[in-house]
This record gives sequence, C-alpha cells and structure tokens, in this order.
Amino acid sequence: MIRTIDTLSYRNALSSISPLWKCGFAAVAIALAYASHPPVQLLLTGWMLLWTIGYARIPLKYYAALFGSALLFFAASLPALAIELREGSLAWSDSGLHTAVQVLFRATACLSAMLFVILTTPMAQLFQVLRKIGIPSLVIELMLIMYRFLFLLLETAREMTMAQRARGGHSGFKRKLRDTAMLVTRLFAATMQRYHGLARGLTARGFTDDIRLAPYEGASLSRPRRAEICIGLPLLAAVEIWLRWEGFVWPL
Amino acid sequence: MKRKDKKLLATVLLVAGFTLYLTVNSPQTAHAMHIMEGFLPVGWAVFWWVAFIPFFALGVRKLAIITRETPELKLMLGVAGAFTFVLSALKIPSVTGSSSHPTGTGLGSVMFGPLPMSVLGSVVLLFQAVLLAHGGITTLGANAFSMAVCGPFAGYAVYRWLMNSTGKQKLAIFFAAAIADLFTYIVTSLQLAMAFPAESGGILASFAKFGGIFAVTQIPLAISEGLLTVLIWNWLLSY
Amino acid sequence: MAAIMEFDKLHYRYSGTDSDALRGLSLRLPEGRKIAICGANGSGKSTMFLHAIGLHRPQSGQLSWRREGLAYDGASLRRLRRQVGLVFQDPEHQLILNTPYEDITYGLRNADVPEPDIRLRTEQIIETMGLSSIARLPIHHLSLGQKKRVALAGVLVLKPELLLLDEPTAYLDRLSERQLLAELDRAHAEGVTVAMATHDMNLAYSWADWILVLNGGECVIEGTPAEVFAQEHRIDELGLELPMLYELWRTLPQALQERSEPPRSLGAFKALLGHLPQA
Amino acid sequence: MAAIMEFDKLHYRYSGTDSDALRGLSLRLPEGRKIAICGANGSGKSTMFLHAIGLHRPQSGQLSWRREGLAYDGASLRRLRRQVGLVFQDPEHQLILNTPYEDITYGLRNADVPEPDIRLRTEQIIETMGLSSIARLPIHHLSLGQKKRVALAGVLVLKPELLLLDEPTAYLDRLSERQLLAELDRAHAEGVTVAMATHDMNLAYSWADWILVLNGGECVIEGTPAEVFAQEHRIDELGLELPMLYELWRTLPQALQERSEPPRSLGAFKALLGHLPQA
Repeated sequence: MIRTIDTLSYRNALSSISPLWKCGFAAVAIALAYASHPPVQLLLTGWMLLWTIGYARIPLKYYAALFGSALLFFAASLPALAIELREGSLAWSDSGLHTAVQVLFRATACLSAMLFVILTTPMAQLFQVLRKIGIPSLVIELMLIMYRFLFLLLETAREMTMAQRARGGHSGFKRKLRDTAMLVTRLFAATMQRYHGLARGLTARGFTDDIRLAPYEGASLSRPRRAEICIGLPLLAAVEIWLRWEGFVWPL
Repeated sequence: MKRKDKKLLATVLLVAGFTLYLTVNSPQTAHAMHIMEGFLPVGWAVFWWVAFIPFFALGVRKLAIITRETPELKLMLGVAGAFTFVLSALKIPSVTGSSSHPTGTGLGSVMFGPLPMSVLGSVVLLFQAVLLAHGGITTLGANAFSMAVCGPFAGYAVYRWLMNSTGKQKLAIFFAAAIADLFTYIVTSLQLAMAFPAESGGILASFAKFGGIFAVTQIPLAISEGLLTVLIWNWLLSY
Repeated sequence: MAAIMEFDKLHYRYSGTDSDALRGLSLRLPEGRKIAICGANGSGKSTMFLHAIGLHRPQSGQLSWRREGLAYDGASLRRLRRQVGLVFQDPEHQLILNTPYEDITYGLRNADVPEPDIRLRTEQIIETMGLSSIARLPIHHLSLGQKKRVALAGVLVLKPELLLLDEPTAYLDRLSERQLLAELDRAHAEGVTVAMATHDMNLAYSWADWILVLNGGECVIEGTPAEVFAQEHRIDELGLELPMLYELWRTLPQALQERSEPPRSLGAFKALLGHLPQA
Repeated sequence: MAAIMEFDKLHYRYSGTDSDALRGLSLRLPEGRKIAICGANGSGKSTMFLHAIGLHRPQSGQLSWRREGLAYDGASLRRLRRQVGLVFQDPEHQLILNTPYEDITYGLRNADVPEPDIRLRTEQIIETMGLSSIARLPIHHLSLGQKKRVALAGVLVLKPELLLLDEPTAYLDRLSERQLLAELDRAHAEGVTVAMATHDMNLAYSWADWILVLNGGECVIEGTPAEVFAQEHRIDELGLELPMLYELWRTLPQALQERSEPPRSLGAFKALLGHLPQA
C-alpha cells in the first residue's frame, strides 16, 4: 500500500498544485467537520471525494481500499461504543449508538479530507509545508533522510524475507519468530552500512552540518478551483449556522 | 425466545464476530491501535496534542545538542528512523497468527534513549499517517503520546529497574519490549475510554470495553514482541 | 526435450505499478540443460524467478513443475522449494547466519534433516566447493565472490533438481567469475538443470546451451545460442547486443564461416583463424 | 604529461584488519586523459578514491593536487572536494534529496552558489543529460541506470576538474552503460580529466587512453592500452584477463597485426579483417 500511495501522490492530476492551498483547504475542511452536524459533514465528504477522485483522478479501487481499511478502526471500536455492560449482561445502548453514528459522520468527513491531502500531495511538497508552519529544521532533515531510506530498507526487508522463504524458512511459530529476529538483525546491519555509505557520499558532496532544503516552489491553484474553495467553505459554514438556528436534531 | 434474550444473543454474536475479525491474519487489523482520523472529540484531540508537545520539544532539544557536536549523527538518526518505520511495518508472528505492528519502541528506547525515541517515534507515526493512512493528523497527538512517549518511557523505566535489581539483561529486554507494547495499548484504551465514557460505569466501564476488545490482538503481540526483541538482542550481541 | 518447468501465459503486476511485470509469459525450461535467460533490466527475469519458486503467485496463467500444475498450498510450496533452488543476485540478502558453516545448515534445518546428517552434508559441500578456509569466518569479512559461492553452497546442499541464479556473475572479477562458473558446471554434470538470468550476452553465449530472451515480460526468442543469435536484427531491435565472438565471426570470410558452427570460446575462434590462408 | 593528481607512497590500513589496503601506492593521474584504473576486487581501487577526495587520510605518504601537497584542514578539504568529483559505485550513497532536480542542487547549495545560479545550472545539466522526464520523480522510483546518471549529474554540475567514478557500469545493462559512457565522453570533451575504476578489461581497453593496473594496494603497470596489454604474461600473472578484442587481434596473421595498432572497437577490428586475403 505504501508504494501505491506514494506513487499516486506523484502521479495525479493535482500533484503540482501548491501544497499550501491543498493543506489549507483540508485543514479548514477538518475544522468545519469538527464544528458541524451530519448533513454538513456528509456534504464535506462528498466535496472531498469530488476533488480526490474527480479532479485528481485517483482510481476508485485504491481509494475505496484505503477508506475501508481506515474505517476498520471504527468497526473495531463500535462494540465498545454501542454496547453497555449492565448487571453482568450486554445490551445495546441508545446513547452509545447515537455517539457512534456521530463519530462515524465526523470521522468520514475528516478522513476524506486527510486522504485528499495524502493522495494528491507528494512527500517533498509536504516537507515544504512543514517548514512553512515552523517545524524545526532538524526534524525536517531527519524526515528527509528517513523518507529517502524508508523504501530502500523496506525493499531490503522484503528481499530478505523472500530469500528466507525460498530456503524453507518461516514455517511454524518458533521458526517464524527466529527468522524474523534474524531478519531484523541483518536489517540493522544493512542500515548501519547505509549510514556509513551515506556519511561518505554526503561528505564527498560537501556536507558540513545541515542538509539544506530546496526553496519553496509550487504552481498556484487555477482561478475557478480557487473560487470553488472560497465560495464553498463559507457556504457550508452558512448551512451549518442555519441548521443550528433551526435547532437541527439528528433523527437517530 | 424473548425479545431481550434475542437482543442479548445478537450482541454476543456481534462481539464474537468482531473478536474473530480482529484475530484474523490481515495486515489492516494490525494497526488497530492507531486511533483513526476524526475519531476523538475536539477537546480530547487538542488535549493530547498539548500533552505530547513538551516531550517532543525536549526530545528535539536533546537531539539538537547531540547533532551539533557530531553532524554525522543526524544521518545515523535518520537512517535509524527509517529502520524503526520498517520494523513497525514488518509482519511479526503472534500466537494468534502473524500480524504486523511490533512497535519497536522498546528496543529503540533501550538503544537510543526514550527522549530521542519520542521524536523518531512521532515522525514514524506521521509517516504512517501520510504514507499508509494509518492513524491520522488530528489524532497524531494522542497516538504519539501513547506510542512515542508512554511506550518508550515505560519500556525504558522497566529496563533500568530490572537491570538494577536483577542484572539479568535478557529478562530486562523482554520486559522492556513487552511493557512498552502493553503500556501503549493500555494508554490508548484509556484515551478512548476518557473520550467516550460509558453511560453507566463511566470511564472505568468504557476502559474495560475498549481494553477487552483490543486485548485479543495486543496482549499476544506484546508477548511476541518481547520474545522477538530478546532474540534480536542476542543476535546483535553475537554479530 | 522434456520441460522440467513450464510457464503458461503468466500475468503478474506489482501493486502500486501501472503496467504488468509479466505479460503473458510462456516458456519452457528444458531438463538437463544449461539455460541462460537474457534481457535488459526490467524485462521480467527476476519476477519470473520469484514465480518459479512460488514466492509470487501469478494473477493469471499456470506454472507447471514436471508437467504438474502448481497448487499454492503450504505443502506443495515446501516441496517445490526443495526441488528448485534460487540464488538471489545480492548475497547480502540471502546469507542469514553469521558464518558460512552456519548459514549452509539453515536450509537443511528448515527441511528437518536430522542433526548428524546436517553436519555431514554441510562439511561435504564445504569440502567440494573449497570453502574450508573461510567456513568459520564471519560473513561480513568475506569478499563478494566468496559470499556468492557461500550463497550457492547453501542452495546446492539441498540437492535441488533445478537451480536458478539471478545475475550470478554481476560485479564479480574474472577470477571469482571463473570459480563460480566451474561450480555451476559441476552441479550440471551431476544432473542439475541450471538456469541463470543475465544481461551479459558474452557470458550467455559462451556458457549456455539453451537461451531464452525476455522482453517486457514476455519470452520473445528461444533456442540454441546459434539459433538465437542468427536473428541478428531481432536482437538489435530488442536493444541487446550480439556476443562479441559471434559478431567477429560474422565478419570472417564466408568460406570460413561455413566451415563450422559459430565459435563459442576464444580457443575455438583461434582454431578457426588457423584455417586462414596465410598472406 | 602533467599529473593533475599524484600519489606518493601511500600506506593505509583499515582499523580492525591485519593487512594494508594501500601498500606504498604511487601513481600519477595525467591531466586531460580518460583513465581506467583496473584491478581485481580488493586491489585498492575504492580505497584509493577515498584518499583522492580526502575522505581517508594516508597513514604515511603524500597526496598532491596539481603538484601541491594536500593539507588536511577543513578549508583545503572543501577546496579539494570542489575540484575533484567522486561518483560512488552505489548511487544510494550519494543521493539525498527527494527528486533528481532537488538532489542536483544539493552540492551547489553546499558551495554557497546563489539561488538563481543554482536554478540555472541545474536546469542546464538536466537538459544536457536528458533527465527532464524524470527530474521531478522521487529518487526511489528510478531505475539503477537512472540513479547512476542523476548521481553523475549531481557531481558534474559542480564542474570538477577531475572526475572519479567507482565501477560506473557495474550492474548496468548495455543501454544504460552506453548512455553513461556518452556522458563521460562529453565531460571529457569539455576538458575534465576522467578516471574510472573498473575490473571490466574490455571496457577499460575500448574506453580509456591511459591505464593503471592496481594489485594488492600497489600500482603495478601504467601506460597506454597498447603498452599495458603488450605485457601479456604480467596481466595473466595478476589474475586479470586480456581484453577479448586484443586477444583476438593477437591470433591474426602476423602480417595483419603489423598493419596497425591493436583495434579498440569492433568496427576497427572488422576493418582490419577486411584486409584478409580472400580464400
């Protein structure tokens, strides 16, 4: 999945658009989702879907898989939310169910906004955003190196696992545990090798004490899309205010 | 059958179904302990962010001091962070079938210390949110507090305590890893319980419910991770 | 010519990529041959090997071992992996334990061979492959050539019927390459079918007696070296180069070319030149 | 022939090993040449490169850059590393930023080049090296051949006077190899002295116009390709092989051999064969 998300984030129709706009849009959407009621949350979810699948053209099957797997957490927590322990027996709790439904609508809206960002914004651009919002440069440098080596180490781990399986490993609990421990150790050795190699390679390229990031770049959002955001968000906020004015009560 | 009994039966079936579901070997269930995006009420989401940030800041300060003296250590920490991420994505065998998500925070905090681990751990969590959609941004504070702060500190404390009192390193390593895992799970359950207290019984009852559901996967995982970490430690020493 | 393994219209796509790594790959590995599988990087050679050992499961198509379709249950896979040995390109990924001796025992122990037998067979292979002097050294003290031979030993000790090697000579110096090829020839002489993936056409030409050319996840040419390289235009189109010896042979006078099969070694070429009319 | 860099009796031993990696290495890199540094794995090629860029400091002996001994203080090292560019064998060791575009700017930014210049020079090199289509992709999406070319671009953009490459063609398929060699030839045409370490004697023979042979941490032969390979016995003793073209040329009738220098490309060889008396 990690490769899929990473690849999609670089190869979607919105990948070159200003990351600040995308992240700002999603942040306001999440704030709105927290402040609003299910009808508005539903509208938000739909809107985010339009951007992610419609404008950015993320394939529906990947989107659905991601959405579903993220919702597993909700599914797992549902019994705890909706079932009451009363005098030693279990029973549905109406207020619990009510909470669960509320959480579901809010979580879906927030999730769709988050997926919009992570599926349409390449990691390199997210680093730029992190820098803009004042994350210490040390942390960004660490993230940069991590991101660079993450895929390499994942690939190494995958190959090592395959080699072990090709030689009859990973059968039975005890052996699996042993094989995994060996794998982690080898991976650690490989990691340290990477570190030594990188230290040399970067010194040869003039590394002194900082990894200097490239300056911020990003195409700005097209006028109609910008208008869509600038009109849409206040409109949704207005709907929410109207709902509250009317004393909206969720039927459940 | 009476209506009430019927309802009860349905409920038991439901719980059994979910339990089975969570124990089934599927990579997604593994990350069950990452609270999903938008799940926590706004007050709690902010609260956990506020609780987490001081530890993060202290960790960053500590790292800044270390790396100012030896800039190459920055590269080492970055590579170690990538290693931690891979560790957390690795499938580890568990008594209930193989499953991923060893947190690796126990091992990490023994090797690098708990404060640096809180920085590396929270960056790993951010990557998991951004590259895997596990966990979330608003819930990052809560997740980081349980996994990158509580877990490492508990593991590290247990390690120091056992090393001082018994001197048996393997035992200390086992408990450091297992407790780091367990403590993470307990804190997460507590976070959920505090956010969603039960109608009758309040936080305590809710804690029992959340804890009960996740115990099925998390307790065997903690034991497996303890065993695994001991094996890794042995290999590392002999290498 | 019986096929020891057969691929029938295999399709496979890695998740997160948008094109197939195998696009209806059909090929036969003839039993008892020395087979070279050629192709540029990304032509599907490694993916094919991972299928051959059941580590990847094709999304469609059928893999047969000795005319029998492979079922992907645990027992069949274990059996397959005892019959087919795979040597990965990077020995760092394949060597797991601390010393060559320990590492060679790994596969035997996984196959539940009794301990005394493990010791016997390990010592035997260390002896025949001339690894005694390094058997107890930590793996990370070995040179690349030595590591490759240890990885090969760890596979050969399991007595596979089909031996697969992914780019076995990549980055080896000439001496280590010769030693490795000598091992392969010994295994072949003992009845093992040996197949190596390589993009070194000179090596493929001089070593193999059966050649498969892969391109874009399909097998596009197969045959004996002489048959394959006779299709000069085709080879060129595929972005591959002709073996140097073959190409030089083609520049010889027609009369000389007709004298024999294309020479596959320097010695044979020299002998051929010996027939030149002296000026 | 002026030496751009000179090694005078360098000794170096890695900590934790019990023999010298460099044993009194003395050699000269002649300016403006295409130099191949040959030798088996472990002959000291990589260690030599790490000295050439001041990453290792010799335990004894002297390294000179343009006749001036290297002082190992920070400023001298920084200056040296701007004049000498090293491309590592494994491109993963020297690529750090997310995309080729960003990564190529890395060295320029370290050298405190102003931002507008950085952009200009980066775009220029991406253009000349034909990397535009991959310039904005994350590094981990690239193939090995592409990564090697990006690593080379990141070094060339700093306009070094001496370019060192450690096994630049290892693991590359033929097409990627050709692209890389074309880049090196372009850099050479612009006045850069290029030196590559390789154990591929065919490559060294056809590409280089000056050859150094290393063995056991010493430089044992140096000269033009024709001079070096004329010492057939010596090459053989060192466990190296003769380039195939050279060896074939040696089997030609004496009269033909005397006609010209040994041919260094297939084309030249064919042309030579054209002079064969027809039977």
